[in-house]
Amino acid sequence: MANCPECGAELSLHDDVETGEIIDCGTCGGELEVVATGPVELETAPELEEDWGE
Amino acid sequence: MANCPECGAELSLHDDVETGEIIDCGTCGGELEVVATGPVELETAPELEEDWGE
Amino acid sequence: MEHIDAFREAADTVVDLSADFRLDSEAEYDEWYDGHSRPELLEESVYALPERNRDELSGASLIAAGGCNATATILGLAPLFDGGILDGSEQLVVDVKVGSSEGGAGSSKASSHAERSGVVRPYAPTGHRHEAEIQAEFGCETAFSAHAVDMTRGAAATCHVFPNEPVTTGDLWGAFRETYDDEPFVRLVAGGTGVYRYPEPKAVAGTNYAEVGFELDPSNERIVVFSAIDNMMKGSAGQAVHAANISCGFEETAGLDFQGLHPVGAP
Amino acid sequence: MEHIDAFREAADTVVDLSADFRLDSEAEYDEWYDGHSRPELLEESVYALPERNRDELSGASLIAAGGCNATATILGLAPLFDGGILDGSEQLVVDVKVGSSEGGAGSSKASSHAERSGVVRPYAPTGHRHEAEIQAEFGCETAFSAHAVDMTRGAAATCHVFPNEPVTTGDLWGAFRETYDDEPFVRLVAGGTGVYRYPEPKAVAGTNYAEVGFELDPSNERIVVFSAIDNMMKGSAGQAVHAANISCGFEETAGLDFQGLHPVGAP
Amino acid sequence: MEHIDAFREAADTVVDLSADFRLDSEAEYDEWYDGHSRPELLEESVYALPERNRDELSGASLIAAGGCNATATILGLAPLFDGGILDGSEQLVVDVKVGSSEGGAGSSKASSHAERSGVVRPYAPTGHRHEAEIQAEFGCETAFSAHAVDMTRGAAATCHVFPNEPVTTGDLWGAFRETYDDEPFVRLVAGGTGVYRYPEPKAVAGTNYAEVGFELDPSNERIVVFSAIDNMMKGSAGQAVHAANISCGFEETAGLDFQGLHPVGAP
Amino acid sequence: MEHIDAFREAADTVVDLSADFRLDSEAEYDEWYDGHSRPELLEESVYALPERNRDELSGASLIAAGGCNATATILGLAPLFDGGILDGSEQLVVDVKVGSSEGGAGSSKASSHAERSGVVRPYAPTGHRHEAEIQAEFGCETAFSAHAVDMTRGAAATCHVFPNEPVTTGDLWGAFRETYDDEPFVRLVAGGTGVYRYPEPKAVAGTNYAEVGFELDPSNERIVVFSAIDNMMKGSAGQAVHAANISCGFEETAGLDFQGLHPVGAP
Ligand SMILES: NC(=O)c1ccc[n+]([C@@H]2O[C@H](COP(=O)([O-])OP(=O)(O)OC[C@H]3O[C@@H](n4cnc5c(N)ncnc54)[C@H](OP(=O)(O)O)[C@@H]3O)[C@@H](O)[C@H]2O)c1
Ligand SMILES: NC(=O)c1ccc[n+]([C@@H]2O[C@H](COP(=O)([O-])OP(=O)(O)OC[C@H]3O[C@@H](n4cnc5c(N)ncnc54)[C@H](OP(=O)(O)O)[C@@H]3O)[C@@H](O)[C@H]2O)c1
Ligand SMILES: NC(=O)c1ccc[n+]([C@@H]2O[C@H](COP(=O)([O-])OP(=O)(O)OC[C@H]3O[C@@H](n4cnc5c(N)ncnc54)[C@H](OP(=O)(O)O)[C@@H]3O)[C@@H](O)[C@H]2O)c1
Ligand SMILES: NC(=O)c1ccc[n+]([C@@H]2O[C@H](COP(=O)([O-])OP(=O)(O)OC[C@H]3O[C@@H](n4cnc5c(N)ncnc54)[C@H](OP(=O)(O)O)[C@@H]3O)[C@@H](O)[C@H]2O)c1
Ligand SMILES: [Zn+2]
Ligand SMILES: [Zn+2]
Repeated sequence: MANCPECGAELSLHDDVETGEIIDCGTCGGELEVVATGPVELETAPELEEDWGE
Repeated sequence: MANCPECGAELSLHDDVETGEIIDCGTCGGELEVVATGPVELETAPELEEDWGE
Repeated sequence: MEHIDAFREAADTVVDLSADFRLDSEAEYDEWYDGHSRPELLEESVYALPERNRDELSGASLIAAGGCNATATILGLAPLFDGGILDGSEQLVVDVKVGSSEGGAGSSKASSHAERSGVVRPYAPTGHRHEAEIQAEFGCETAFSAHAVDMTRGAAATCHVFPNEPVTTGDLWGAFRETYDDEPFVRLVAGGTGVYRYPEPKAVAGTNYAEVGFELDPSNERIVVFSAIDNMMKGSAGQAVHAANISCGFEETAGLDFQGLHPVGAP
Repeated sequence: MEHIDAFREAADTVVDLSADFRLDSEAEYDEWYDGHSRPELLEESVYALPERNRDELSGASLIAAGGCNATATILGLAPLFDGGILDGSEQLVVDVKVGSSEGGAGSSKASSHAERSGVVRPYAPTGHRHEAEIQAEFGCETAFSAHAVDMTRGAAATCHVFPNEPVTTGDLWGAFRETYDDEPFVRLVAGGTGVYRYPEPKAVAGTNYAEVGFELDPSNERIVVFSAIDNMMKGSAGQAVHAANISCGFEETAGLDFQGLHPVGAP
Repeated sequence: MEHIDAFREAADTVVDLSADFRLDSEAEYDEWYDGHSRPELLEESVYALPERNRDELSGASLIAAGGCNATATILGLAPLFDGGILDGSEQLVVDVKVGSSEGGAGSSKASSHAERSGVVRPYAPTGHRHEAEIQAEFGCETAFSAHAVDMTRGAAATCHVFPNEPVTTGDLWGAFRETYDDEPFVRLVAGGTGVYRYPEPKAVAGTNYAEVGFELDPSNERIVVFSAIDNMMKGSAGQAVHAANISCGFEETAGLDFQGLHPVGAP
Repeated sequence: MEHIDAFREAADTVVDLSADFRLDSEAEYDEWYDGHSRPELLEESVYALPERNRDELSGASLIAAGGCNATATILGLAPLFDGGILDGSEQLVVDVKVGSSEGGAGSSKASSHAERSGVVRPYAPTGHRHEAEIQAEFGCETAFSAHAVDMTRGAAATCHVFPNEPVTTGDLWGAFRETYDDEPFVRLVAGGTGVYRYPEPKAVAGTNYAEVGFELDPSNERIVVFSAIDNMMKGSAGQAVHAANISCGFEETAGLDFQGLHPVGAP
């Protein structure tokens, strides 16, 4: 159990979640990186920049 | 000097053309492979298959 | 307006898709339309955005289905008012993009294919009548402009709003979830990493869904709210069916279960 | 037809974009149109596909610019007749795809954006009047069908033809080059490896160019000929200017040097 | 091909949407594809155009759903073969127009929006592999060309055919009705006076319907047959569900009742 | 950035179409981009919106052509700042609609035809880098959002602005005329009764023109400003040629005289 740092939704994680793993939030669709386990801490994963309109 | 095997157009080739080289015909746009030099012989290069509508 | 008695004679529940019974008072019809010939019915009629007036719709016999652009806009902004993020004193800018079916089946030179295709054409820069419905809902001023784009069905509203107090993305998610978590026809779409990150009309074409979403601009405390509907469904016929389902006590989603197509081009 | 004397009074050289003077005899107008009121002018008028009638056009005072679909078709097939690959006894199938501007600026329910966009719509499966021009040019029967597609400008003709004798790709290149090598407004596009391998209307949108190309089907001795024009240019106004340039002794390409845009969507 | 045993292990009924099991013999795979690694399965597998092979499909455990362009073409021509109007000795020209989803979800420069939009682009002038399926169905030669047009979903086939004996429009209506009167997913659309007079892909977008229709050209004894499907439905997934419904003894139309949208643009 | 010395070695006048030399200071590159490796050149380089910096461009040897969306926005708003109607303290909302060629020739799943066609897709709701250029020009905050629409070439900016003092339509016409009356590439389009009443990208497709126009909303003292350019011309290559013409002392319009097409669909 952890909350999405982006939208606050509750995420149910599988048991053997590992640091560095990337998880999608089912609510906001954000990509989250597991930065710590026990307890699990999540951070928003860096986004690839799209570069339209230069 | 050689003729395109596809469309018959005259091609002016550079001097040090080599076997295996791929040349575009300026007229028909075909990709040609140099299969012999002295005299130069050209063959139509095999095309990549596009696979639409399966 | 002139046939309304005959229609009500013929049926217990009448859903009017026109603007005839959407506003509350004769004064508003004088301001935005050419007056009203049956003002006594305005109190009785219930405005149908089911998400806003579900209780009043139950058992209603005269229902005014909301305008397409008003529906898109109201659904996008509602969580901000519900959640106290906006109070009506703020400047709201609404920039709507619409398809050609909003104009109905009639033909004109401007709506011919050769003239109408490929456009990004301002068609109601100011004074669009649907503003009246938005203002009635929220009691606020709006700065509303519409653009015709190359699409047949669909309306997409982008609202640029500036709350008086700073907010967080979490506040916004909270507000949007609070308002829509139990709604059968509203989908939250905000961010993520796929091709579809925000509401788009083609994602709801043919359906009664509204997609709503938002983005927060940290630099200037602006919220951008996106909402997308199919003007022929959530913006008119689907909304009418939804309202009638509620009025008559049917399952709300009866007849409205189509989920849309993917991929799809200009729907 | 009824204004033609006034027009010729007013100008030494008249180029008529309509079908009024394209065919050679009153009998053809009886068959394909509703007769002709000035048949004595049919002999005098010169049909303008400059690529076919350049000599006659020089000094001509009454010029009938060719029809758009006929122009596309004739330019595609001409090298096969010129080169003796076809003699008029073969079955010719012509399948044309056209944009909405072929219908002119008028508006109708079928030409409204909502109905006309996204179509692949057969609109003249049989009996299209431009067949008369093609048959007059080559003295052959044609099986001609037209489809409306989602594009504003442009006509693309695909001709499926079956020569009596087998041919090689080299024969075809020879014939097409022989006919078009010196033509300022015809580009051969046949094969290659890029995105644009065959003629396409969007490649010539806004220009007076025709693109023509072909493919040979080894299994059944069919030649597929492709041609693409902009119906507003090579199919009408541009053709008229080209013809007038020749008639008046101007540079053929005067006023017609636009090369088109890339990239471009539905032009 | 290489996973087929695993798939059949996992399920009693396997419907393969690829071309792997559509043809009857290894020789055909050598001719049209790059050979076949499991030729012994070709006899067992049933080709699924349910309208053609309904009986064989009942209880079939390995089903090869027909190719999209082949499906459109076969459904259009079938009544002419069934009704004895064609016998396979005639020249058949098939000119197909297709949307971008036929190419699947992959991306390439040619399929990018800027290059692919607005096209009328010949992409398989000769040698399209779906010809093999058409020839297998009718035992005839076909002259087949495909064009990419600006649409996402849909395939429209125009067949130009020349029967050995003259026919009447009544003969044609008789043949088409005989073949399709009881078919749940085939609609005859031929003539009339509205906007939709012949089959069009946008009329069937999102549905499992095929529209078929025809026009008779009196002057040259040509029949033009039109057919339109959604390549994502009747051309693949819908066809697969239909076939599975038959194989498993379900209601044929189960899960396939969507009727499409109107108006709609480029679907 | 890394090749700039070689380019300047090779030519007296270098016009860079990228964002590398558009901003004035390293600090801005740190904020909006990933820093800058040659900050000493930022002072020397001249930002090319010729309408804004004509004098500096004369003789300039390093020119940074303005970004497409910034160009559209700046051209729309400039008369309001020039005319003292805005002073930079106001809230400016900029809602831009763009075509697929803004993304360049690369291909991705999101830019494939099936996904990209028919969209009204928010793609840069906040934080678009062109904001930096707008803010640098006017010294103001902007609330900027961009939407992808179904078009290949073109950018249309709608600016919703709220002046501190009420204005009249006459004031606006005065300001716009004052700024643009002598400009060869800016057309004022504001109101009227035809099909084209406000700026539209399809009206300028292929040209170096910018169309600008406005509407005044009496009820809430909002000005809506519209501007439209072709991102491939006025938004990049055309702007570069225009700037080079000025730098080198050529006729400003040399090579830039194409007037566009009518009718035209999604250009
Ligand atoms: N289009 C939208 O996005 C939208 C959204 C919300 C609400 N609405 C409202 O929905 C209503 C219909 O809009 P629409 O876009 O569907 O218009 P439409 O395409 O013009 O259709 C109007 C229909 O009403 C019929 N009709 C008109 N006058 C009639 C009469 N006196 N008696 C019987 N039938 C009559 C017409 O029949 P004929 O074909 O025989 O003329 C036509 O079928 C309007 O009130 C509109 O304001 C539309
Ligand atoms: N479109 C094509 O692809 C194409 C190709 C080849 C040839 N053509 C031929 O070119 C001609 C024009 O076609 P179009 O597609 O441009 O048609 P269109 O868009 O309908 O334009 C016709 C023009 O003629 C004007 N007009 C009509 N009657 C008139 C009259 N009595 N006096 C003065 N002006 C009159 C109309 O003026 P208003 O706008 O004031 O009504 C309109 O500007 C037709 O003969 C057509 O057959 C067209
Ligand atoms: N498009 C048509 O009109 C049409 C018509 C008739 C038949 N078909 C046939 O239907 C099939 C699918 O075509 P499509 O157009 O849908 O293609 P597509 O858009 O390219 O989709 C192919 C799908 O297969 C998945 N996939 C590929 N290799 C896989 C593997 N080794 N293991 C698991 N999944 C794998 C892909 O997953 P990822 O997204 O993760 O790569 C993708 O979702 C093809 O056999 C095609 O020939 C297509
Ligand atoms: N698109 C717009 O609306 C727009 C507007 C304003 C400014 N710009 C700017 O204009 C520039 C070009 O944009 P675009 O949209 O035309 O992009 P594009 O379609 O991706 O084209 C880039 C071109 O640069 C070539 N190229 C890339 N790396 C190269 C290298 N190392 N050496 C030589 N050639 C190289 C590519 O060649 P290949 O094809 O061989 O890869 C391609 O032809 C960019 O700086 C962009 O920011 C674009
Ligand atoms: Zn989340
Ligand atoms: Zn060649």
